[in-house]
Amino acid sequence: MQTNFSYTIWIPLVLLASFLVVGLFGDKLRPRLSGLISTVVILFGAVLSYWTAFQYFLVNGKADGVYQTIVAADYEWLRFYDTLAIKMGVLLDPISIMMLVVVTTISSMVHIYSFGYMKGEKGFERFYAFLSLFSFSMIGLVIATNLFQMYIFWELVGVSSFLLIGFYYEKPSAVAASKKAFIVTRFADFGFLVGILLLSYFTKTFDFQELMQPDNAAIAEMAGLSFMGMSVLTLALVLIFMGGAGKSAMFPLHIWLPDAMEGPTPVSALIHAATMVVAGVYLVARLFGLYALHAPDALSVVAAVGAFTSLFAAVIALTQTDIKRVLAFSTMSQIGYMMLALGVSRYGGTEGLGYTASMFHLFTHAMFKGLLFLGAGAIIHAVHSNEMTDMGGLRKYLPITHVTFLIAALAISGIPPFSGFFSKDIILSAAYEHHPVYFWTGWAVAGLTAFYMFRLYFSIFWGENREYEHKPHEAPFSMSFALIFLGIMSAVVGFIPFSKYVSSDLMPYETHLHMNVAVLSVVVAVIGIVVAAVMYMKPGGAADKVVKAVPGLYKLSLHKFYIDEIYLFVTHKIIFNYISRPIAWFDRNVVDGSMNGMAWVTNKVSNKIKGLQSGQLQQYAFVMIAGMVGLALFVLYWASR
Amino acid sequence: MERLIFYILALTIILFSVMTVTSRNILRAAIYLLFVLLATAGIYFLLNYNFLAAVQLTVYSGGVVVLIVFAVLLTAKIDHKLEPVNKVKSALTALLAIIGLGAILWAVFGYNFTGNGMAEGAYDVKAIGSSLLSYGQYGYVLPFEVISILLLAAMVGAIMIAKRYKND
Amino acid sequence: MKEPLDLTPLTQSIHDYLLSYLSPFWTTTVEWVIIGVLLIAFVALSVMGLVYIERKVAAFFQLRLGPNRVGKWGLLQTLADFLKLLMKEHITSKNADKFLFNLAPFIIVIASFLAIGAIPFALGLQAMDINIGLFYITAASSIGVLGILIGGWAGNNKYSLIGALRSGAQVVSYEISAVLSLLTIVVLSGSLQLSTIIESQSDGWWIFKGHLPVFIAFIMFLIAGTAETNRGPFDLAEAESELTAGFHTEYSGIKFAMFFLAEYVNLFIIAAVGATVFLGGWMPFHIGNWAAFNEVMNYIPPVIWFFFKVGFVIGLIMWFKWTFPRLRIDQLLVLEWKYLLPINLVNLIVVAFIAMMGWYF
Amino acid sequence: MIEGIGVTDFIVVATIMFFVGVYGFIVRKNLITILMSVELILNSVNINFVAFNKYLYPDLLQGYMISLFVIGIAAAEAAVAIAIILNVYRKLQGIDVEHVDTMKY
Repeated sequence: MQTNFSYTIWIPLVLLASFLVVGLFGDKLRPRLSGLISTVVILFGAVLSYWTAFQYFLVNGKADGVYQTIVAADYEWLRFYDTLAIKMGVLLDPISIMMLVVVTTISSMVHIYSFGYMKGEKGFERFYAFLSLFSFSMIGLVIATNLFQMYIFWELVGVSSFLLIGFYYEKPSAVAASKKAFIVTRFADFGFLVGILLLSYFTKTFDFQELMQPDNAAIAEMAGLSFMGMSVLTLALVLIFMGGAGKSAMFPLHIWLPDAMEGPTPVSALIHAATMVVAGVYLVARLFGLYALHAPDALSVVAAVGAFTSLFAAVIALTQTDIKRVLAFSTMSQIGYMMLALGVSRYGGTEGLGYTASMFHLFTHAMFKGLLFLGAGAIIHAVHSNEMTDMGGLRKYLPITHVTFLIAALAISGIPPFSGFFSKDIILSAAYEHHPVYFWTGWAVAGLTAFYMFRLYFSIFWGENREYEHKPHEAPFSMSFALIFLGIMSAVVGFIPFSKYVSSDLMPYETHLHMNVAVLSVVVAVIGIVVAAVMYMKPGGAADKVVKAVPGLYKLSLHKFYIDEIYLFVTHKIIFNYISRPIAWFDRNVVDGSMNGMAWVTNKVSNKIKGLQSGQLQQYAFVMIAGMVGLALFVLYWASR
Repeated sequence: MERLIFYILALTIILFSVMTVTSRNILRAAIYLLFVLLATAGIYFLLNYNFLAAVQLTVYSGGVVVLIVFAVLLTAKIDHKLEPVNKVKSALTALLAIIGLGAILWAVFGYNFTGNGMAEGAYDVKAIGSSLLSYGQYGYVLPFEVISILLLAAMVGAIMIAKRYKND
Repeated sequence: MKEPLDLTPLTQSIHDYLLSYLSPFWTTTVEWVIIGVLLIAFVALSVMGLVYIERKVAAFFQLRLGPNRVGKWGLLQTLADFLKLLMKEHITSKNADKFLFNLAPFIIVIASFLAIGAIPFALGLQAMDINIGLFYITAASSIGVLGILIGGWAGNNKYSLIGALRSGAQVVSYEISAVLSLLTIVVLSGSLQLSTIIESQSDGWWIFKGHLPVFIAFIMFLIAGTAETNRGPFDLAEAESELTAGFHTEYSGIKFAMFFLAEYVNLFIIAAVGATVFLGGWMPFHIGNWAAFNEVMNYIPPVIWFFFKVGFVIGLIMWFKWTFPRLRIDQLLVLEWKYLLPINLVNLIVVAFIAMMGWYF
Repeated sequence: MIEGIGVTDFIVVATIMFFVGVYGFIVRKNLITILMSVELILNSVNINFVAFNKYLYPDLLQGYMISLFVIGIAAAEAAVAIAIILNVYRKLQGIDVEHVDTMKY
C-alpha cells in the first residue's frame, strides 16, 4: 500500500502564495508581519517535508527493498504537439526528498535568523518576499519531474539569487556583483539549454523517468552517434554539466561566487552556501544514470573539474582576509569535493559509493556551511566589519557564536565525531578506489581546509584582543536559536546511515569506515589545525614569516590566481580591441553609411513629392472615391460586354 | 397607402439630404439631418421593423443629432454663415457623385434581385435579444461584445479627449 | 368575476362602419383624422385642467387661494389665459433664425403627440399598440429635447442659449435613468408591449409584486421623470433669478403656449407611463382574495382607474415641485451620473436576478 | 413588404443619399458638417441592409442586426468625433478642416 504523497504539491504552492502576498502587499503590511507570514509558511513547508521524509524513508517508500520513484503530482502545462508536452509535477525519490529537507531546514533557519539580522533594514518585507520566491524556486527545482521544469525553476533560482545579491541596490558593488552573478550563470545556462535541446531532440522527452529507463533505445542511439570525437550523449551531458558548473561555481565559471557575498549574510548562507550552489551537484546526481551508464567520459570531466576546483579554491581560501570570502572559497572547494565524488562514482551497489558520498556531503555541508555563514553573520553583526584583520579575541564577547562556529569548523575539517568527518571519509574512500591522484588531491584539500578554517577561527576568536568602538554583544535570540539548532545538526547528522537511504540505484546497502583513509584524513586535518594554531592563535604568530618565505605564491593566492583579471584581459583587451572595434568600424561606416545614403536619397525625393500628401482629408477622399467610381465603371463596362 | 407614404418619406430623405449638405446655416443643416433620420425611421416602421425604428429614433435622433446640435451650440454663433463652397471643387465633386450614382444605378437596374422566397421570420424583441446573445449559427454574441467594448472605449476616449487639463 | 370593460368592440364597430362606406385607404385616413382630433381635444382639455390644478395646488401649498375670479372657483381662468396668449403679438427678436425659431415649438409638441399615441387609456382604447410600445414612447419623447435646444439657440439670446444647454444636458442625462428604471419592469414582464405589460399585472401591480427593487425603480423613475420634464425641483433651466425663463424666454403668444402645452403633455406622459408600468395601468385595485372587495373594484371602469392613477402620480410630482428647493446645475448632473445611474444599474441587475430566479409573485 | 415598391426603390433612395453624403464630405469645410455627411452615408448603408433583409432574406435577421451594429458604431463615432471637434475648437478657435494642419509637414 503506497502512501499518497500528493500533498507535497502544497510545499511549493504555499511558498508561491507567500511570495505573492508579501511581494504584492508587503508595503501595506507591517514589516514584522510580512516576515512572520514568510516564516510561518516556510516552517509549514519544513514540517511537510519532514513528514514526507518520514513517510518515504521509514514507513513505506520501499517496495521489495528498493526505493520507489513516485510521481506525486503531474500537470500538463504546455503542449507542443501530440508527443511532446511540458509538464509540471512533483517527483519524489531519495535525493529529492533529501533536498526538500535540506532546503526547507536551512531556509527556515535563515528566515528565523533574519528576524534578528535584518531588523530595521529598509526593505525588510522585500527581503522576505525574495526569500519566499527563492525557496519556491529551489523546491520547484528539486521536485522537478522533467528537465524542462527543472530548467524553468533553475532560471527562477537564478533570478531570485540575482535579486537577493543586489538587495542593497543602492550600493554599486552589490549591483555589479548581482549583474556578474546573473551574467555568468546565464552564460553557463546557455550550455544547459543546448544540452537539454540536444537530449530532448533525440529522446523526444523531457521526463526524468523515461530518460532513466535502462533500455531506452534513443539513449543508446545517442550514445552511439559520434560528433567531434565524442558521442552526442556525452556532448549533451557535458553541456548540461556546464550549466551545473555555472550554478555550482566550478572552475572556470566560479568568478561570481566570491562577489555574490555582497548580498546580506543570511542570503549567502541560504543561497551561496547551502542550497542553490549545490543545484549543479543535484543536477548531475539527478541525471546520474545517464552519466554513469552511457557517458563515463562526461563523468571523467565532472571528476576532473571537481578535483581541480576543490584544490584551487582551497589554495585561494588560505590567504583571503574577508571572512565571507574565505567561506565562499571554502564552499567552492567543498562543492568541488561533491563533484569529485560524483565523478569517481559508478552505477549500482557499492560501485555507487561516490554517489552516496556526494549526497551525504551535500547534506552535511549544508548544515555546517549554513552554520558557518550564519555565525559569520553574527560576528559581522557584532563587529560591523567583514575583515578578519579587524577582529580578534571575540570568544569572550560571543560565547554562543564561538561554540557553534567551533563545531562547524571541526565538522568541515573532518574531525570525528562531527558530521563532516563521515561524509568526507566516504568521499575519500570512493576516490581512493577510483584513482590515487583523486585521493591524494582530496587528502591535500582536507588538510588545507582544516588549516584555513582554523586560521579563520583563531584569528577571529583568539589572537590579540582589540579595542572595539562599542562592545561586541551576543546576537539576539532569533539569531542564536538558528545557530544552536544548526550546531546540533552539524554535530549529529554524520551518524545517519546514509547509504541505507540514498544510493545510485535506489537499493540500500551498507558502508563501513575505511580505516586507512579515516586515519590519514584525520591526521592531515589535525596537522592543518595545529599549524593554524601555531601561526594564528597568539598575536604576532608565525604567519608573517611564512608569507615572507613564499611571497609569489602568497600574492597569487591572495589575488585568486588572477582569474578575474584574466577574464577582464580577454574581454577588454582582446575581444574589444581586435574583434569588436573592427566590427564597430564596419558597422559605423559601411552599414550605417549605406543606410544613411538611402535615407538621404529618400529625404531628397520626398521633399520633392511631399506636395502630393497635402494632409487634406477631403482631397484624399475625393481621390479615393474617384478611384472607386472609376474602378466600378471599369468593372461594369467589362461585365456588360 | 403605404406606397404613398413611402414616396413621401423617400422624397423627404432625398430633399433634406441635399439640403443638409448645401445649407450654409449649420444648425439648419443639423435639423435637416434630423428630418432625414426621422424619415428613415419612418421607412423602418413602414417595413414593420419597429425595434430598429425605435433604435434609430433613440440613438440617431435623440442621441447623435442632439450631440451634433450641442456641438453646434458650443462652436457656432447665430449670425455666422458658413463660407460658400469653392465653385470648381463643388462642380467637380458633384460631377463625381453623379457619375458614381449613375454607375451604381446602372448596375442596380441591370440586376435582377431575387429573394429566397421564405416566409417572414420573427422580428419581435425577444427573437432579436436571443439572437444577439446566442452562440450558434446566426448568433451575434461576438459582434455584440465587440460593439460593447467599442462603445466603452469610445466613451473613455471621448471623455479623455474633451477633458480640460489643468495646464490648458 | 366581472370582466373589465373592454372598449375594443366599440372601436371595432366604428372601423367596420367606416369600412362599409369607404375604401380601405380612406378608412385608414379617416380613422387617423378621428384619432388626431380626439387626441388634440383631449390634450387641450387635460392641459387646461392640469394648469388649473397646478395653480390651485401651488396656492394650497403657499396658503393662498389661487385663481378664483374667472368662472366658478376660477375654473375658466386657464381658458382666459389661453385666449390672451392666442391674441398676443408674435415677437421675433432681431437676428433670430426665423425658420428654426418657428420650428422649435412644433418639434416639441410633435414629439409629445407621437409619444401620447401609444399610451393605453383603457382596455381597447389605445391609438396604437405596437410590440415595442414602451421603447417607442421613450424614443419619441427623446426627440423633444431637440426642440428645446433649437428654440434656445434660435432666439439669439444668451440666457435662453444657456437655458437650452442646461435643459438639454438635463433631459439627455435623466433619460438614461428613466429608461433604466423602466427596463426593470420590462425584464420582469418580459415584454415591451404596453398591453402585455398591463396584462402581466392582472394579478397584482408590479410595485406590489416586485419587492423593494421595483419600488426603488419607481422612485428613480419619478425623479428622472420630473427632471426630464424640466419641472421643479429640477427646473433650473427656467430659474427666473438666473436665466429669466430659460430656453423659451424669447417666445411669446401662441408659440409660448405651445411650449407650455408640451410641458404639461410631457408631465401627463410621464405620469401615464409610470402608472401603466408600475401601477397596473387600467387594472383595478385588488387585494389578495377579498373576492367581494375585488368585485366592487371591478365595477369601476378601466378608464377611471387609469386616470385615477395618473392623477396620483401627477399629484406626487406637483407635490415635489412645491416642496423641494431647486438644485444647482452641477448638483443636478452629479445626482444623475454619480447616484441615480449607478443605483439604477445595480437595481437592474438585481431585478434581472430576481426575474431569473422567479422570486417575484 | 410594401405593395408596389421593390427593393430597387430603396436602393435608389439609399444611393442618392450616399452620394449626397459623399458630396458633402468632400465639399464642406466645417468639421460638424463633415460629420453630418458621414452620418448620411452610414444611414444610407443602413437602409440598404434593411431593404435587402426585408425583401431578399425575410426569414433571417442579418441585415437587421448589421443595421443595429452600424447605429451603435455611429453613436460611438459621433461621440468621439464631437469630443475631438470641441477640443479642436478650444485649441484653434475654429473648426474649419483646413485649419487643422498644425501637424502637417
